[in-house]
Amino acid sequence: MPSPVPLSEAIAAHVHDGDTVALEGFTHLIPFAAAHEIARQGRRHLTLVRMTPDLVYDQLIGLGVADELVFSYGGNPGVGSLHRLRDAVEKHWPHRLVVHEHSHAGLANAYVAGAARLPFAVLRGYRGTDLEEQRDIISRVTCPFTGEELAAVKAVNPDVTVIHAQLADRDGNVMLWGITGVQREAVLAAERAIVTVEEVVDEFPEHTGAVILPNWVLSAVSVVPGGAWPSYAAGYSVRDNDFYQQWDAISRDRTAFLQWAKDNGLPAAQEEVTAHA
Amino acid sequence: MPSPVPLSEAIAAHVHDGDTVALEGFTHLIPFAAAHEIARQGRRHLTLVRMTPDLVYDQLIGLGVADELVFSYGGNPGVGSLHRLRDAVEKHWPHRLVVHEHSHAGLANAYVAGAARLPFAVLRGYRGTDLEEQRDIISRVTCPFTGEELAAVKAVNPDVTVIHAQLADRDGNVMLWGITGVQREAVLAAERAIVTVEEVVDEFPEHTGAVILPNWVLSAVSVVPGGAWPSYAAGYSVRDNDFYQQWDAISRDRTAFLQWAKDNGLPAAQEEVTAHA
Amino acid sequence: MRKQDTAEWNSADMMNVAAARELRDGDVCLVGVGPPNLAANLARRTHAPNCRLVYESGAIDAKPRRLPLSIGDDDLAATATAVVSVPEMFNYWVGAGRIDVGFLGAAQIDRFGNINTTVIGEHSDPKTRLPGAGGAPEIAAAAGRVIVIVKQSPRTFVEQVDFVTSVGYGPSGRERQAPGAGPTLVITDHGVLEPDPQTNELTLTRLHPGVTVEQAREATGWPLKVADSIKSVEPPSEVELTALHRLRNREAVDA
Amino acid sequence: MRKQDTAEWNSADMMNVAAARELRDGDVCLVGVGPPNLAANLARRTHAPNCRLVYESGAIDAKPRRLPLSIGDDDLAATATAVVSVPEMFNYWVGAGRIDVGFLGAAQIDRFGNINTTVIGEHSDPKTRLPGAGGAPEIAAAAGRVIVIVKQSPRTFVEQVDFVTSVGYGPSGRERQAPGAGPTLVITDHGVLEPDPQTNELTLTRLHPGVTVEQAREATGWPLKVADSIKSVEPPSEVELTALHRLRNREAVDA
Repeated sequence: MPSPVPLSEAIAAHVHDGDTVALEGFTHLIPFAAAHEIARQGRRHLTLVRMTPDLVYDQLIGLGVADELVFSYGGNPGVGSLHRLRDAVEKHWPHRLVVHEHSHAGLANAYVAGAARLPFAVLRGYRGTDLEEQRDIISRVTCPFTGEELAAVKAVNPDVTVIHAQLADRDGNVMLWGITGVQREAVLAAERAIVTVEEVVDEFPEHTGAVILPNWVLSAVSVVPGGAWPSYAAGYSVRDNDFYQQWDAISRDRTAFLQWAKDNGLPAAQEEVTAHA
Repeated sequence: MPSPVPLSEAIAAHVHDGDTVALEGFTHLIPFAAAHEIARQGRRHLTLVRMTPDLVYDQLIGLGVADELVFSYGGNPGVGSLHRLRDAVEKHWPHRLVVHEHSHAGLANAYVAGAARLPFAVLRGYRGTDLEEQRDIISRVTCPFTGEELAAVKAVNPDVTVIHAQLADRDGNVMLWGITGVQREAVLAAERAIVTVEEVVDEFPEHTGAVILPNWVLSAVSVVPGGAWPSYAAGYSVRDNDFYQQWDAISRDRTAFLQWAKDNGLPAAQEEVTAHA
Repeated sequence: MRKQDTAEWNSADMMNVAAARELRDGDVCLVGVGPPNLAANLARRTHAPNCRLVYESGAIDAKPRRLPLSIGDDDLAATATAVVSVPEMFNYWVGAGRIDVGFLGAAQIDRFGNINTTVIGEHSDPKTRLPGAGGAPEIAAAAGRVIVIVKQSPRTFVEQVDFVTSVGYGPSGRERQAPGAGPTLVITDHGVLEPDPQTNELTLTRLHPGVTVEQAREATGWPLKVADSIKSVEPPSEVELTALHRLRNREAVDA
Repeated sequence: MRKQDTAEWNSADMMNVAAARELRDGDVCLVGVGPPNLAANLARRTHAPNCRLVYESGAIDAKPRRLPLSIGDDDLAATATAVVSVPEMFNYWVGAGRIDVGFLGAAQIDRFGNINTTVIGEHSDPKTRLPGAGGAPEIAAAAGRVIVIVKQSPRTFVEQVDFVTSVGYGPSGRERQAPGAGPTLVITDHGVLEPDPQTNELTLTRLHPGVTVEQAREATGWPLKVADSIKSVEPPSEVELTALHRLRNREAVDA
């Protein structure tokens, strides 16, 4: 049962090359510090799952950590493109990135099915869209009562899910509140789960809308104050909107990106290769 | 948009003869006062839906309000049988009661499908049980990705759902906490929803695990302090376990039951008929 | 009072104590009303203080200070680590296989552990209407192991159940298709039955103090299979009896 | 600066103001990033103070004090009546048809209102990788009515979209199979297009001040159908412009 461990230990123990890894957090509570630790430890060939890749996966993709991406919206919210994601898909830099894409409703329900250990979920959606051509993850089922045809999505069950939360208690139970996104489902869908938290408290406060995860569904808890920066943790920090703006310029250019990686001690797969190949 | 109305008005406006009516609340927050008002107004031919019929439906069934029952566990928790339910099913008193029965997982998911306006839900369950013989409400679907066969339940969409909650605010939004059961789904699955509350407040307090329902998904809110008795409202009352015990004796005997109905101003379909027919 | 009853304890006590002993510290245990509630809370107050109680009302890691009278008691929500909705409980926790041990009761049980809690007689026109399924079918399917607690009698231990509410090992013992191991123990007021490793037929493997194999056979509606080397169950200890009586009296303990 | 721009306002202002005007007081409106966010909050600060803002991040009845910079801003959660999980938002609120008005953007749109926000070129090897679907496919299907906000140009208003991310009225305008009414309005920097009542072909029905039909035709990648009696859109009022500029400057107002 998890008493706090250093983040480096948690990542080393639970995130392996080739794993399917979900880092969740919808704008809020994005586990950036854990993502950087994954990169720092040189993980490769990951399949990354996340509704909104956001800067956190733009960074990992640019660093060459991922071979595949499962996602539903790949923009820099309010700013524009995710340039590293685009470069990987359009120009295969640093290498080719295979994408599997959902709508938000589809990927949210894929996690729901995963959390329930069901092989698929049913939803209203996708009908008539070209997203349906990805038949390995999006299909149809017929209602046995009404004959209506509905969309089906294949369950997502990550090897490991990583989230950031506000609090752990002394027993290693975890609490998050504010916009809680799909974190409950992402944790419960995973084989293993790692949580970074702002702090450890004796007793949880009352928060309407909070999600509490008991310690026995978690593999490791690490105390990482500010672990969501430049995203935010409600009650602890605000979103660093300036960094989200700045990232546009950093990420647009391979050299600038590699310099950013170097400055932050993050090994890049392509750092030895000519930047503007 | 609902500013509080008297309960009698809410029931008169929204509960009609022949309706499918769900009164939800899992041990906690059972809307007894609303149920009694439904009986007082002489509603007939209802299809009653509820996971645990409990005393609240034992009373309505004995009074002759219901023609059909959709449920998943029909006992007096910790005490024994629901004698009025048994008498209706076994001896057709006061008239025959048609039952449609689920497991808890099945009926909970039928509400989930109803809340999502999906025609059915998928779950792990029912396989090999005789409950599957109710093919109009329980069937099977095959996963389009893995070929695995799973249980399917038909959605439940009540004409009206009634719940009891702790609080409404001045705008008619509603908050409940503690054991919240399937109330969120039951309200969202219904065409109309009525909520009785303990009190109206200016602002909701923080409560981890609370469910908040915005006023625009509700048809009426009525202030009925103690409206869950002999069940309870966390923070306001405790369960009247003595009444649950006493009900065993009252309900076991038709004459005693009719006397109880008379004493409480509840018209019984069979009050003119010989009690021990 | 049955033959094995003593001044200190009776067969119901023995049944509850025997059930409690089967819980291991750290087990995630789904608790229903009645004897399971008593057994799980007894375990928590004796040898398995870190046994995790989950109630289908949504309470996860409930630490009730008194024996709860229903599975929806306020004390469960107030002391739980988390309270989730009923759909979430069944989808993400029970159905997903997060329960190590599920307890079930039975109105009828057959030799392959199939259980009826629905009706005696025909479903459409029953002689006796029983409470119905509740959480049992999915607990029976998905819990890591299932412990049935039921008093033994020819009316209850029947050749064929009138209605299959919860599946044990299927009609001939070979049809089980479910993630969990099924009813690994049936604890009665006579002793303990376990499925035969080959055939899944419930086999008497342990006897409570003072009970004979002959009594157990007489209380069974089919020719009861008895293990070659049958074991004796230890009588309830002083500690177990004290904890049990305190629970029944609804005395509070510090959680 | 386009022809119709003035010192007081430009075509982007006009587009946002025109979109805001389409919201009615009391509408439940699902708001995404960018222009929809601006339009919905503008409506709330002008003629539709009781317009209910729902964000796909889970915030229901959000009353942001400043223009949120993302759909996951803390201000949304802090001011919302309720915050629900993302699966619940899509299943119980969007998919269930509880949204009156959904706003969508587009990288490409065709004459039947089908929208591409996924790729330019082939999906497996795209020329331009766009952000993808987000909440759009289900909003397009389930919202009571859909308002598309998009600048008009031949690159955007195309004969055929490279990828159908969100369905309008289907390839020939007759294939729509969805609970909502579909894209009832397409608001551009030139004017407003509405589906023809018979054929569902997007038809120019209103022009913004200073814009000509000819300009609108030139900005459209197919032979644009124009309504017989085309209407003129009222220019932005002083009140609208003031509110718009305050929003853009992220000035706080009392919620």
